[in-house]
Amino acid sequence: MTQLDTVAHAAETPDTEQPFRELGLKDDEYARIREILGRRPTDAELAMYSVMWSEHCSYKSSKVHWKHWSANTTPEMKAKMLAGIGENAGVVDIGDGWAATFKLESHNHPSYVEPYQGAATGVGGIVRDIMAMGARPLAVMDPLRFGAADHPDTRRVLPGVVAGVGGYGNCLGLPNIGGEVVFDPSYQGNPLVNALCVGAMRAEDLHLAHASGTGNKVILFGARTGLDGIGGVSVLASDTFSGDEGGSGRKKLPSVQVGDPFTEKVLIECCLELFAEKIVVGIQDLGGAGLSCATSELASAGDGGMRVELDKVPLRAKGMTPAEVLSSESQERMCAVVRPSDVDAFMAVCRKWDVIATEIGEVTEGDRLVITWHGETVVDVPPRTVAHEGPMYERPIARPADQDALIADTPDGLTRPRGEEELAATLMRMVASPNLASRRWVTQQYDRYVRGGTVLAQPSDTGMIRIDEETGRGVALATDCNARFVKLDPYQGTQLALAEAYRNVAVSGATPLAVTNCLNFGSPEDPGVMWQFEQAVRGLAEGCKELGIPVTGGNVSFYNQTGTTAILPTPVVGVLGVIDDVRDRVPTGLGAGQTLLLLGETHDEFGGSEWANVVHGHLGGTPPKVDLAREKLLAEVLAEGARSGLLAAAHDLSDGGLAQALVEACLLGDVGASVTLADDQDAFVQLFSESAGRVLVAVPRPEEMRFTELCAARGLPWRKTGTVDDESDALEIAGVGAFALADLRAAWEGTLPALFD
Amino acid sequence: MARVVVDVMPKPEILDPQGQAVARALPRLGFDGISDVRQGKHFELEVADDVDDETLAKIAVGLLSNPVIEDFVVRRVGQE
Amino acid sequence: MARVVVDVMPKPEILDPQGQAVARALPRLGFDGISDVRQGKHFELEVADDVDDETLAKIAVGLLSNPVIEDFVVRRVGQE
Amino acid sequence: MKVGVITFPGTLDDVDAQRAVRYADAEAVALWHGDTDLRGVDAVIVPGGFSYGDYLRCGAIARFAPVMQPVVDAARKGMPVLGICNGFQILCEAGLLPGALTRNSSLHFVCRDQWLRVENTETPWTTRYEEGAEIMVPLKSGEGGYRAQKSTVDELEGEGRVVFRYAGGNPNGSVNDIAGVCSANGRVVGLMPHPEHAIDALTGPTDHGLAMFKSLVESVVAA
Ligand SMILES: Nc1ncnc2c1ncn2[C@@H]1O[C@H](COP(=O)(O)OP(=O)(O)O)[C@@H](O)[C@H]1O
Ligand SMILES: [Mg+2]
Repeated sequence: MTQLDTVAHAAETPDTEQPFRELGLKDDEYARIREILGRRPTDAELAMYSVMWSEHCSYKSSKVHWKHWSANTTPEMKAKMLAGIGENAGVVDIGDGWAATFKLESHNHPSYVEPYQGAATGVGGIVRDIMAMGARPLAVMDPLRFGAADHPDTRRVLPGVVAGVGGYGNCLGLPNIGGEVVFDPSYQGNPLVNALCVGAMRAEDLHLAHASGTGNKVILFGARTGLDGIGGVSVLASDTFSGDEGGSGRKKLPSVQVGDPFTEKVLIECCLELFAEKIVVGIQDLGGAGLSCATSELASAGDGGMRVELDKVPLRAKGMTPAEVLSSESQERMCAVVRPSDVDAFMAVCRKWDVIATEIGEVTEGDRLVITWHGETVVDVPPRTVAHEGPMYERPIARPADQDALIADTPDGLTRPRGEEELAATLMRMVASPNLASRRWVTQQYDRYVRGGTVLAQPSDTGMIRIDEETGRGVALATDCNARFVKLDPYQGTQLALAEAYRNVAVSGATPLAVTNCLNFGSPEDPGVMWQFEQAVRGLAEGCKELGIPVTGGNVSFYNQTGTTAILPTPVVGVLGVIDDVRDRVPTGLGAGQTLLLLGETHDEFGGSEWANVVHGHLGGTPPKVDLAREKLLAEVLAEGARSGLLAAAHDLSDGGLAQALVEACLLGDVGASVTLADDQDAFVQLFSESAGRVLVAVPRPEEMRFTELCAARGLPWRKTGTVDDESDALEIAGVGAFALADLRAAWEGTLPALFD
Repeated sequence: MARVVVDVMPKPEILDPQGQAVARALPRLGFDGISDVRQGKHFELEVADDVDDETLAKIAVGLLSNPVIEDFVVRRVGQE
Repeated sequence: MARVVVDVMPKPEILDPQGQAVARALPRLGFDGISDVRQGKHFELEVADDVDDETLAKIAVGLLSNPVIEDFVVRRVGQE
Repeated sequence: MKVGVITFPGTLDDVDAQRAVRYADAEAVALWHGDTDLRGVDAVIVPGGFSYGDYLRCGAIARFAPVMQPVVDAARKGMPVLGICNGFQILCEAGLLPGALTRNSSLHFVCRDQWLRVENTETPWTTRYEEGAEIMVPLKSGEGGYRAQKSTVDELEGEGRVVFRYAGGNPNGSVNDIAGVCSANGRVVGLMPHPEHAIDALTGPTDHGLAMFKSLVESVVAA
């Protein structure tokens, strides 16, 4: 074995060539590390800096745009947040002493390489983020994007991803309460696997990740550390270990991690017991960048330094180097800071749950992170320089040259269906199209019942869970993003995503409260992509200000592209709402004795619509207009309607327009309806336009007057569109046709099974 | 007809939660002396005589195993 | 130390949906001549030399397989 | 009356089973996998989940947990025991119920609202149902296909020990559409679907499952 690259050795050998470029560091970044340390970094330090300064961990291309969040967060918005951007996950006050925490994260690239494990570990990672706030994870959601539905590789990726999301989440005992499945050829070589977790805790139990109190112990607990996900860092291993069996062979290590949901389930229960006994000073999950991230973040957030004896880390593989141990992304691990007097109690809880726990270091005076390996110092760094003071780039921004042409290519000239027969045929074709068809093939692989708190889940517009069994207090969540809209106008398109998620939460009867996001984009080195990104961030931040709900956190995923072609810009927005009593929730499906009303206004808006996509393969023009004031008003009326029992059902209008909403509401309620369109507007526009700010509501017939008076008083446009007809087993649209529920169901539910069974 | 056996195992560096679950259970059940367990899949195929080794390897790599995380071994075990 | 292999297979009369799924997929992928596929589990154990065959059989029947639906075979494959 | 609900590492639906017991006005007593006695309970529920991860075979490891010995002993003496989903798998592995549960024929995990026909209303868990009644409760499992030797199946059918049968389509390939069975003395019942998730239409598809827990309370009080 060659010599261990200690700090002393590094100081003596300043001229040693280091493979920093292979590790993804630029020349000036490497130079800065040398400057910070006043010498060359050791192998272990280089491993730490290179992972922590990667785009994924350092947000080096996106951070400069965070100014939009702060500039658009008013004091009232701030007041709702118990923890915001910068913590593992945002935390909001939901009343009665309860706090909810939620976050979205991406696991896109690993899920393309190995769909099952990539998706599974994506779920596992986001759940640990929620645990790191001191909360009990309560539910997950999975916004997904795939290539063309009928592309052969989608048959590999989609079933694997879905099985992975289900395999992990089901085994963890977290209900899956919603998500998205969207197909577009731009995701062919780069599917998006985003995962959301929501948790809750008593507000006073909030735990923040920091290591304070000199003498406090650092304990690593959970799974053993193996060679998972250290693909990049193995260039260091092969240097130090060249020749021996663990050496060059390791270069070929796949960066795939395998999830062990059972270990994570036990870890959750173990953590909750530790929190309950109040024996944790600080806690941090181990995700991307493993121990490099956990130790440097804990240390830099605390009030002292930290000393870690890395050789104490329980390993799963033989002959691992310090660099490998530091960068391993083995799953299902957490790191806690514990007072010395509590260590025995801590260990006892871990033993009860059969969780491996090892004291690996302590909080020290001073401000250095010092890591030793069998007594020799291999890392000695200021932790902030690793965790927070990474490079920051002001990437060039340029509106793409072809943006104008894209906008000029409006859908106005596309041939529209005329007459009853064509309209009816279009409706049937749309209902069965991959983006509008039922998601049941996917969602029936997910447990939505576990823990007994699920009040709404797929196929409802929103997922809702009960937090407090006594009072019925609960939260509702929706995620959305129509990336075709974002492509046409990133600013407005992102606001449309926000508006849709907000509206989806509102139709359940909940009041929207806070926002998270997962910004999936192409390469930040492409000025056109950076323009999309900047517009999206600004659109989201300014939209949130207008709605009065803060962005509490999120995630950025760059370099999503196939070859040099970027994905459609996909800023997925998640909105969390609160409902005082989940018994007031509003379902999506219709029922007998209801009158149908359409709230909002319909315009001739087909830019980026699903109709233009399905029927003409067209993407151009401008997306529907956003009116956030209208969305806010809608939400207020819906919340009031739900509270006073005026709403029997509600379904928001989005992809596919009114036609799609009617079909879904009938099928979910298993009842027919008779619908009359307005005679002062084109039937096609009324059925398929995707104008924002609209909701289909069903009110009990006796309450019709009260509800419409409420709308009138608040200045919300409404129109009666029909009645539920539970005697009939068809959706009848005057002037368009009668659609038997059985035919609609066969068309709507048949598509995904035909593609993926 | 020949019988062909394909054993598929997680690659050595890949976590094997299944094998570990068994390994942890054994001492609890009073069985000592087993230091490691790995769990994989075992396939038995009835194969026509004209199917060559190359085809079998293709089947093993393309369908029976996931080359990203698993290794496999193909054996012909008998004639029928 | 010895390496011991245990193969666990569904009993012939028990339906094997996994094996059948493979068998159905093969012709679709252009592989002909495979008339039957059965899928089971393959365990590899690192065993101390003093663990006798009787103990191994107990482990196989009591833990690694379910005698209601599965058969098993134990093999010692090598010394280390 | 007290009903024990066992938690193994990896058990998930224990909170739900406890809630169902409370909804039936009985006291739920948490039993830990390492317990060696049953704390004076009158009945035991082995809830759903993935005990020990269920990586090897569902229920294979859990059946050896210390708490299972007193459960087996008590069941043989006639204590009512209910195994739901993973609990059913564990009771089969432990030999309290015949047969075994295997991979769904679709090879996918399936979560759906499932109609069941109640075929035996004499067990302590089913007295509140009418024979032939159809109930809807969630089914959520990847290995729910019931299998047994033909002679065993014949015996179960002959003795009326099929307690629940899937109605409106077989979701997992179970032989004879069997969703749940009971022991020879009728005291031990196991089923794949989840009655504890159907005790309130707010959080489940229906409240049809609550009658199972109420049946138990009635049976034990009457005894
Ligand atoms: N990947 C998924 N995981 C869980 N639920 C999903 C997933 N994809 C879609 N759903 C659910 O299916 C339903 C329909 O989805 P979608 O049409 O995208 O809803 P919406 O248009 O209201 O946002 C919703 O309840 C949604 O949460
Ligand atoms: Mg919706």
